[in-house]
Amino acid sequence: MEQLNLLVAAPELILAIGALALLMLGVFRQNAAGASLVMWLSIALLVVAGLVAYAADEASNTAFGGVFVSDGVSRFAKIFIFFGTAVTLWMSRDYLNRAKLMQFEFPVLVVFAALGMSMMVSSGDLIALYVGLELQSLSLYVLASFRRDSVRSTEAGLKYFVLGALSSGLLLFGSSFVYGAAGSTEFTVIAEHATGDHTNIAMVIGLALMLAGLAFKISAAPFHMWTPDVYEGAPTPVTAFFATAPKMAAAVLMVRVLYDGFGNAVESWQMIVAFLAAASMLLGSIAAIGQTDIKRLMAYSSIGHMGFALVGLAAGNEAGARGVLVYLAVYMVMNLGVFAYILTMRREGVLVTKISDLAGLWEKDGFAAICLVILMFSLAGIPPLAGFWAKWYVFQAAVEAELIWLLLVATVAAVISAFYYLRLIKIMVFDDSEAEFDTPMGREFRIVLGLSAAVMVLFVAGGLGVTQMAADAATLYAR
Amino acid sequence: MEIGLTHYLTVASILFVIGIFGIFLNRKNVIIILMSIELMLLAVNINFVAFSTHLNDLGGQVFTMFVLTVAAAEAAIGLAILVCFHRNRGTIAVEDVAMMKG
Amino acid sequence: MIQALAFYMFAITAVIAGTLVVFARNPVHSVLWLILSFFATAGLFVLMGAEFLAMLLMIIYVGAVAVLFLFVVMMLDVDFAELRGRVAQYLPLGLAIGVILIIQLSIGFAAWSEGPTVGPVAAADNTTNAHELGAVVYTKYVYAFQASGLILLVAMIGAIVLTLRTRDGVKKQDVLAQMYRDPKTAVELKDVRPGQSL
Amino acid sequence: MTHSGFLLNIILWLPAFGGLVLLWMGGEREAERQTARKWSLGITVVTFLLTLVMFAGFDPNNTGFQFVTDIGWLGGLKYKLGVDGISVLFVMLTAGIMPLVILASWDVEKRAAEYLAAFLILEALMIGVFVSLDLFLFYLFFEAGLIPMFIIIGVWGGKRRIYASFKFFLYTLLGSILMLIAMLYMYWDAGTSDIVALMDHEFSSTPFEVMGLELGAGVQTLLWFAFFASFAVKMPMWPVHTWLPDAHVEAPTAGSVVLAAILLKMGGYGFIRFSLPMFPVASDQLANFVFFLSAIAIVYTSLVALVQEDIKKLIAYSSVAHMGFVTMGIFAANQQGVDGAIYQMISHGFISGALFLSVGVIYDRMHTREISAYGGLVERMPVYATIFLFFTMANVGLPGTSGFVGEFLTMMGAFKANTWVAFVAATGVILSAGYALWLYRRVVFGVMTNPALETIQDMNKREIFTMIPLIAATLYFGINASALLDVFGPSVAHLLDGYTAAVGAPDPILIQSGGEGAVAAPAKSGAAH
Amino acid sequence: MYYSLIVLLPLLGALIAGFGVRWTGERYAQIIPSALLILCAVMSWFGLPGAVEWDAREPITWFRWMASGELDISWGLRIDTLTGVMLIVVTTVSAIVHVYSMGYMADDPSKPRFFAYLSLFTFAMLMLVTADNFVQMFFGWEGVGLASYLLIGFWYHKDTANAASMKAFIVNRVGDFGFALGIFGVFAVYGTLNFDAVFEAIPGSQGATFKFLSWEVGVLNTLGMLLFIGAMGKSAQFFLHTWLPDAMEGPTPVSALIHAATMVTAGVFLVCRLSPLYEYADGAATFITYIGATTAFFAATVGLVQNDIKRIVAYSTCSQLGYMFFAAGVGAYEAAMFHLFTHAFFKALLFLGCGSVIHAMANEQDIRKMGGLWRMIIPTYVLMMIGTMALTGVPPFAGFFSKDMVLEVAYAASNNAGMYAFWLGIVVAAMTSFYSWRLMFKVFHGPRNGDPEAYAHIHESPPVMLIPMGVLFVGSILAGAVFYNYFVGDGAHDFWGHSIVHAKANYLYVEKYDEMHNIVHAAHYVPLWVKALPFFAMLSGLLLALYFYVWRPETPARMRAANPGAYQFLLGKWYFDELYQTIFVNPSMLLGKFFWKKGDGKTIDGAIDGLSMGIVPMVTGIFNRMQSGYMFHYALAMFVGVAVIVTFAVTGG
Repeated sequence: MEQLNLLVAAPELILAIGALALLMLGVFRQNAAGASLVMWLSIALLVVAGLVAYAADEASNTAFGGVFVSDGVSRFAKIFIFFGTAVTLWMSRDYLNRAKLMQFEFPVLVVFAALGMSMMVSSGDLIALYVGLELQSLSLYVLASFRRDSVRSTEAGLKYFVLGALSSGLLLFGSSFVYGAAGSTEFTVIAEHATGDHTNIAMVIGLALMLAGLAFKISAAPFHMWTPDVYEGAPTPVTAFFATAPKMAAAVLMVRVLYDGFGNAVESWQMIVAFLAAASMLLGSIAAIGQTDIKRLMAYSSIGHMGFALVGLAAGNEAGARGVLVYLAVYMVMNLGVFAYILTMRREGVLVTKISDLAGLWEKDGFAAICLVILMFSLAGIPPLAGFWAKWYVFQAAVEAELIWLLLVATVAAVISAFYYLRLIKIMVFDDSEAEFDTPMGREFRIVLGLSAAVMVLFVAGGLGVTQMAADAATLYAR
Repeated sequence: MEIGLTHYLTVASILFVIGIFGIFLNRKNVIIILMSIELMLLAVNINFVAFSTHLNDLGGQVFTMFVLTVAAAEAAIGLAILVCFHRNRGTIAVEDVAMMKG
Repeated sequence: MIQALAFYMFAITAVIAGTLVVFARNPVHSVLWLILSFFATAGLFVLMGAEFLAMLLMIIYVGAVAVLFLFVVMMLDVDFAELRGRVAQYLPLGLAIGVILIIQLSIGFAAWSEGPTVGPVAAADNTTNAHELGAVVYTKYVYAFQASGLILLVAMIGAIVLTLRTRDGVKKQDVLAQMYRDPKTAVELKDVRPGQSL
Repeated sequence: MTHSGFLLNIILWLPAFGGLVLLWMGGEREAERQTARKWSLGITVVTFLLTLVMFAGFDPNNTGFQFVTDIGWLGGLKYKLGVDGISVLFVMLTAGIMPLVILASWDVEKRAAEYLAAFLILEALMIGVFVSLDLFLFYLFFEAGLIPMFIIIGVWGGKRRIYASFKFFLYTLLGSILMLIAMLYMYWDAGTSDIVALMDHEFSSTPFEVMGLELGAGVQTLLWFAFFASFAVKMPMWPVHTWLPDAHVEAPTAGSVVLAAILLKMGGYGFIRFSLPMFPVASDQLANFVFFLSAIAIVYTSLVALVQEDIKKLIAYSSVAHMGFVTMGIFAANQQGVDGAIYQMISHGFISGALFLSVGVIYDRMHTREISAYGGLVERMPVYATIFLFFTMANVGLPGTSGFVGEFLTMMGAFKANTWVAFVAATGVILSAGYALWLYRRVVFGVMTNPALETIQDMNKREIFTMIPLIAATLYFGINASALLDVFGPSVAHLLDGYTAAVGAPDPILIQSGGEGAVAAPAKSGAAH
Repeated sequence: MYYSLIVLLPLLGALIAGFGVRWTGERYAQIIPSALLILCAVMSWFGLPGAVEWDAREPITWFRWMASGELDISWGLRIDTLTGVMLIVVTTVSAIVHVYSMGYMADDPSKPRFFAYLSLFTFAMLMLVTADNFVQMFFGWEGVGLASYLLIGFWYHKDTANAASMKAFIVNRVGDFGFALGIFGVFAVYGTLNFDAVFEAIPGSQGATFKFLSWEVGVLNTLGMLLFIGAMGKSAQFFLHTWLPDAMEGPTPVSALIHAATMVTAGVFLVCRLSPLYEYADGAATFITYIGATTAFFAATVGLVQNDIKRIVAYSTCSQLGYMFFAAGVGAYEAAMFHLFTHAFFKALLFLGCGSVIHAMANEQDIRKMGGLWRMIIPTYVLMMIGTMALTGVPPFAGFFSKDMVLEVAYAASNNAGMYAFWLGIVVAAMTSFYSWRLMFKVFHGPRNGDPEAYAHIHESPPVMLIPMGVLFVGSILAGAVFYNYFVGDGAHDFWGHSIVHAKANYLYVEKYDEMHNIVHAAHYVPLWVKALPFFAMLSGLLLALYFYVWRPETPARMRAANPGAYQFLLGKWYFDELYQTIFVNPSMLLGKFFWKKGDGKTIDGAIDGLSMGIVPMVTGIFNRMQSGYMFHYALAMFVGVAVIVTFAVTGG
């Protein structure tokens, strides 16, 4: 019997126990003040978990008999997941208070979701993968429909749930094939069976079905269809949450499955991932053009960006893993910044999400406008901003894998997507102003927006340690 | 005639595809979709158990157990959301779950 | 032979019931077909020697999940007469995809065509299937086991947060408040002039 | 970092610092605007003075890079800066044009601080392009320049500014990303992104087929085309030039000046820095392709310029034609051709900049760029007429102005490489006289028909002062071209030595028919001064 | 230093007149450049012996202009006889025109500008004639083009003047196109552009070929032709002559300076300067001969019927340039230079005389509105008479010597081209005489046809105009007789030194080379009738003119009525302008419009806009419609995706 090695799973344990404690606290202090307290404590809990994750060993460690893996990759993902989640929670306070949704369940569910994500990125076994994924997904379903009086919110939740459950079904069906072919659910065993020369066809089909399920989670085309609707319908802080931490978790989960489980059979899945990447990039960039709602736009933007991240994954090499990690990290920071602003687009107390509402922002709030412009250029991947470097890393991986056609698709997609980011800039900076937004932005939004823009700019100076951390993590997959 | 692994896998596949049909051929109401998902999970379970027996490994059965558990939780959440939606919208017809599009 | 007969009976039942789940006109019927499908599958589990899982399927699925479905179907009181599907429109595409998937999956089956026959797991030590499962669930799979506990907890929180209604503005009877009312607080006199509202 | 490398860093980052400070200062009051103007003028002038200091310490006979900074950077890349004879002049051109640009923006009222800040940041980015010695550092500056320019056109531009700015941005972006992919490949193939090291790296030129197309120089061909996509758009070359007229027409005067004087030069600089030394075999094979496009560009855009009704558009088209000479000269790949191309770029910097400034002068007064709205300006604006005439003549390449030297040398070089292209280019010289004089005649000469022109004022002191350095430079470098040629000549010779080593010496021009006393054709390029 | 000063002083004058008005005042802005030019002229005359002596031993180098690879060009002067002669022609005529202009332009508001242009022109012309290399020559070449552009368009409010100035510049550029290509060719072949080095290498490349455009062609002939195209443009030879008549839109002194004496002769100078090339480029030389002769004939025919006093003289100039060219073409560079030299004096005199007439007639230029003027402006009449006699070749005036020489060498060439040139030359001599006398008779004799009002105010020009004309008057009388010996006589060989090269290889007279040394020498041995014929041709022209315009003044009208087609053809200048308009200008404009609207607009932008504003939004629309909001569509999409990726998996990607 292997050791449990509980210390390896310290962040998860802290989160799990903390969440239960918070749940109790919330139940016994069931009013807005209590909820607010739970909120702050949840943020603190996530920060603590993040710090613990940061302090974790970079080397590979396993717990629970190999089911749970902690290494550089999971550490990298966890840091971003926990801190990102904390920031989203921090930013959602304002919204929840105004919408009278300040209930203690919200932060608790978010913490559970974060826990699920961290379990995903640490999974070393299909079962662990599945339970982690479901813990995250179920929390997210509820969060999506958290504004239960709203048709849109519940519709978003319903769509997300139905399609999510469907994707889980695909993932499971695929898992069953993989299990059947490999004889085990552990990635290490699967990796032994999935080798380039004699990969079982059933295993490949299973992998394809699993990829379909995973693609849904990171909203890669054509499994992306839920994304715009859910982003639009879900309460805005939840959308902000969707756009950040879960993307990181799902992408790293894909790294886990594809690299840990099928790292020796790259050629059997490279084409699939490349297809997903190409489809996502093109769809994300083209379909976004017609959008008038900024949340929907961000949904398509995230589809496109996941496509770019998948370009790195498709490379299937060490540089690819590094690229995906850097990409997701940068993407998360960018999105936090953008949503920090979207969360303040409030007119007469009501959150507005029309793109045209941004018109003339430069006249009204120069700081926000400059920050947003930086973020938009970064999203478009214009150097020297971080968004460019993110692309640089994944493209580098693809070049090494000689996926030139995919890079050409990426080129076209990058240009088309630049168009709608430019359109946002145009509306903010070139167009004349319309009615003012309410009261100045809250402090937290200003800080997040400013920091995120600053990161975009300063990234060029050595990658702010992120690139190094990702590179160290990816040495795991050095060949 | 010996009943082998493939037989079970075939049944599972058919059930899985029926589940799929149930999801996108169904216009009646969302509950049917939820049930179709249950059918798919059922197919998955058959697969796992069949493989488990075939491989003489308990892992598959354990997996099935967790799938059953999670499916139950999923059903609960799904139905809760559905009820919520019904309260707001007054209908659960699949074609009415389309406020947001484009 | 009996095993084969039983297999085909359960399998055909499961498939037919599954089909009817999807195509039944009345959702209540659908739920009932679903239950039948579960039963048949449980039979298949038993044939494969997974008695404990078969039992779980009965208890959890039939006993809890299906009933929950039934409950919701009835609660929502869907007027199913109005819900007519235009199935035919997408039938060809749906069938095509179904056929493609089946073909592709059966290509996958080919991997096991010459595998050994199915037999119950770990029958050697005279332990039961339930015992064996219990032995690993609390050891090797304790992590997943705990996690699934959390999942159930989340499901519980979710169900409560979504459906428990304690909203203001809903009139509920408060007996104490009724008892402690007096005319002074209950009645307010106002001088209403003609032609003017309050 | 050496002491001298430090100087280059200062030159590079000082304008950016100035721009950021300006952004931070902001301000919409007149006094604040005045401060912003003086501040930015000060920054640009100091930058220019620093480039002079750098130039004083520059040794033209050293063909290597000087003032080098070389430190590590993210992703295994390098933060490596340095100048050689070719780039030092572009840096000086940039730094020299910018104070004039600031002067030309003196009357901008709308968000003056941000406007000037955009130009300062743009200056840093443009200098960065010319001093980068790392592939991706170059790309970074090359691409980042789009941002301020996009905003300058979009915010301070004319009526169709949105269309123009988008077209400018997206056109350029598409080409650049292809180049980025090629750069990534080079980085992977060579294992370094150091431009100096890459120049010595031989990229495979073994031919292979892609989808039935034979690539004569294999990988080099692909890389060459990827770089070409970027630089050709930037130049711009026919047929990807159509963003330029729109961008020029809509950009504010100062924006047009920067665009014409400096931004366009990045493409040519890129060809010289990358295409020739790194992909010599492909360059050699595709030279005729470039000649073909250049020849079309020269004639086609000259003809188009002939019928323009908008002054700025006409000058923009003439820029395209002049850049045709540059590409032609570069791919002639001999000393005269490349020297001429560089010279043409620098001189075009003065001349087209001045022409756009000239248009700005009358646009500020009349708020129209329609040629038909003008006529007879010489009556009221004699000084303007003189200056405009001077630059019109410089634009048509009159000997004695710097415009001549570049055109002449490029055609001379091209003649050695391919007589057809020189022939067609020479017809472009006729056409350039046609459109330039036709413009001048309609705007400055003739009878004043537009009553609004009756009260038009001649150039004021500031405007004249803006022009004087350009006139001086155009004239001085027109009669003393050696002042520049001697700076970059050795570097070009060095570059061409490498090129010749890779592709072999060109065929001799002269075919002797065996007559007695026949002299051998003189030695070909490579013989430095 | 001495010669450098000659070249640079006009530039100083131009700068003073152009930019120094503020300090000098308008009056001194005229006087200073004029004084400088007079100084230059005096220096040039005194510098001639030095130049002959110097004989291009070594160039005067100022400073380096450009160096690129083997190309090494410096600013500097090449001093030899050819240069010395040109210096005299240029500075003398220029000085005279400067002085003359002080009177002629007295009423013009922008005199300083005019003087600046004049001096600038002189500077450019001097740079041209003193150039030591092709590039500096090209500098002067284009510089005079610029000055000509500025001076023709001096009255910018006149639309015709603007058009004429543009035309002059552009047609000259067409010539420069050839010239430039020739220079490139020279450089490509010889690797240098310095005259000495090129001249040295030329004999070695006889028979050599190179690839030009798509053909393999002889080096020397091709280069010779290309360079000659430049000369054709500048010297208004056939095909590229159209700008010269229009250039008469400029002030008359300009016509005298630029379009008679100096700039237009630059082409002749070029051919002479490149004698080492043309001596070996027989094909090119033949071409020059034919073009020159044809031009002479063409211009003379058109000159017969023109009515604008200046245009008649302009066509005459064109025609005389043809003489010079065919002389050079047959290898008699000395003769060409001689005619150039004499022509400068009498043609400038004629132009200035015309200017004086125009001045007197208050800017009237149509000879049909003149007549009977001689009594009213006797000095002008006398000057014009001498000029005409010199032009038509009345002995012993200047033109007599040079024109006879030109015709003699053509005959002496004794080949087809030479004969063609000779006989056409004789005919042209007659026609020249006819139209020159026609002009004289119509302007100064006969009835007063013009506006009586104008006649009332006729006045003789002031001395400041007449005195300079007097200098030319002397030149017109003496230049031929005095310099005959040096230019084409026995002293020619010593006089020209190495500045003109004769080579045995020139097939035109190779058989006679040993005995004759060169064609100019040979020309002294032509039959007597050849020497006499030009005189009789002149006489016949004179008599015919007398008959037409003095004795039977109604004859011209009758002739006109009898041959309307021919008359219109001549009056319409053989319709070259219309032809060029149709085949060059209009198609350029149409093509420009086509490229702009259809090429850039429809095709390139159309494709891009179509893609970005048509196809992309269409696809966007499709995607957005697919995002129907229906879950079953979403699920369907997922299953399509599953089918696709499983297919990838099964087929192995």
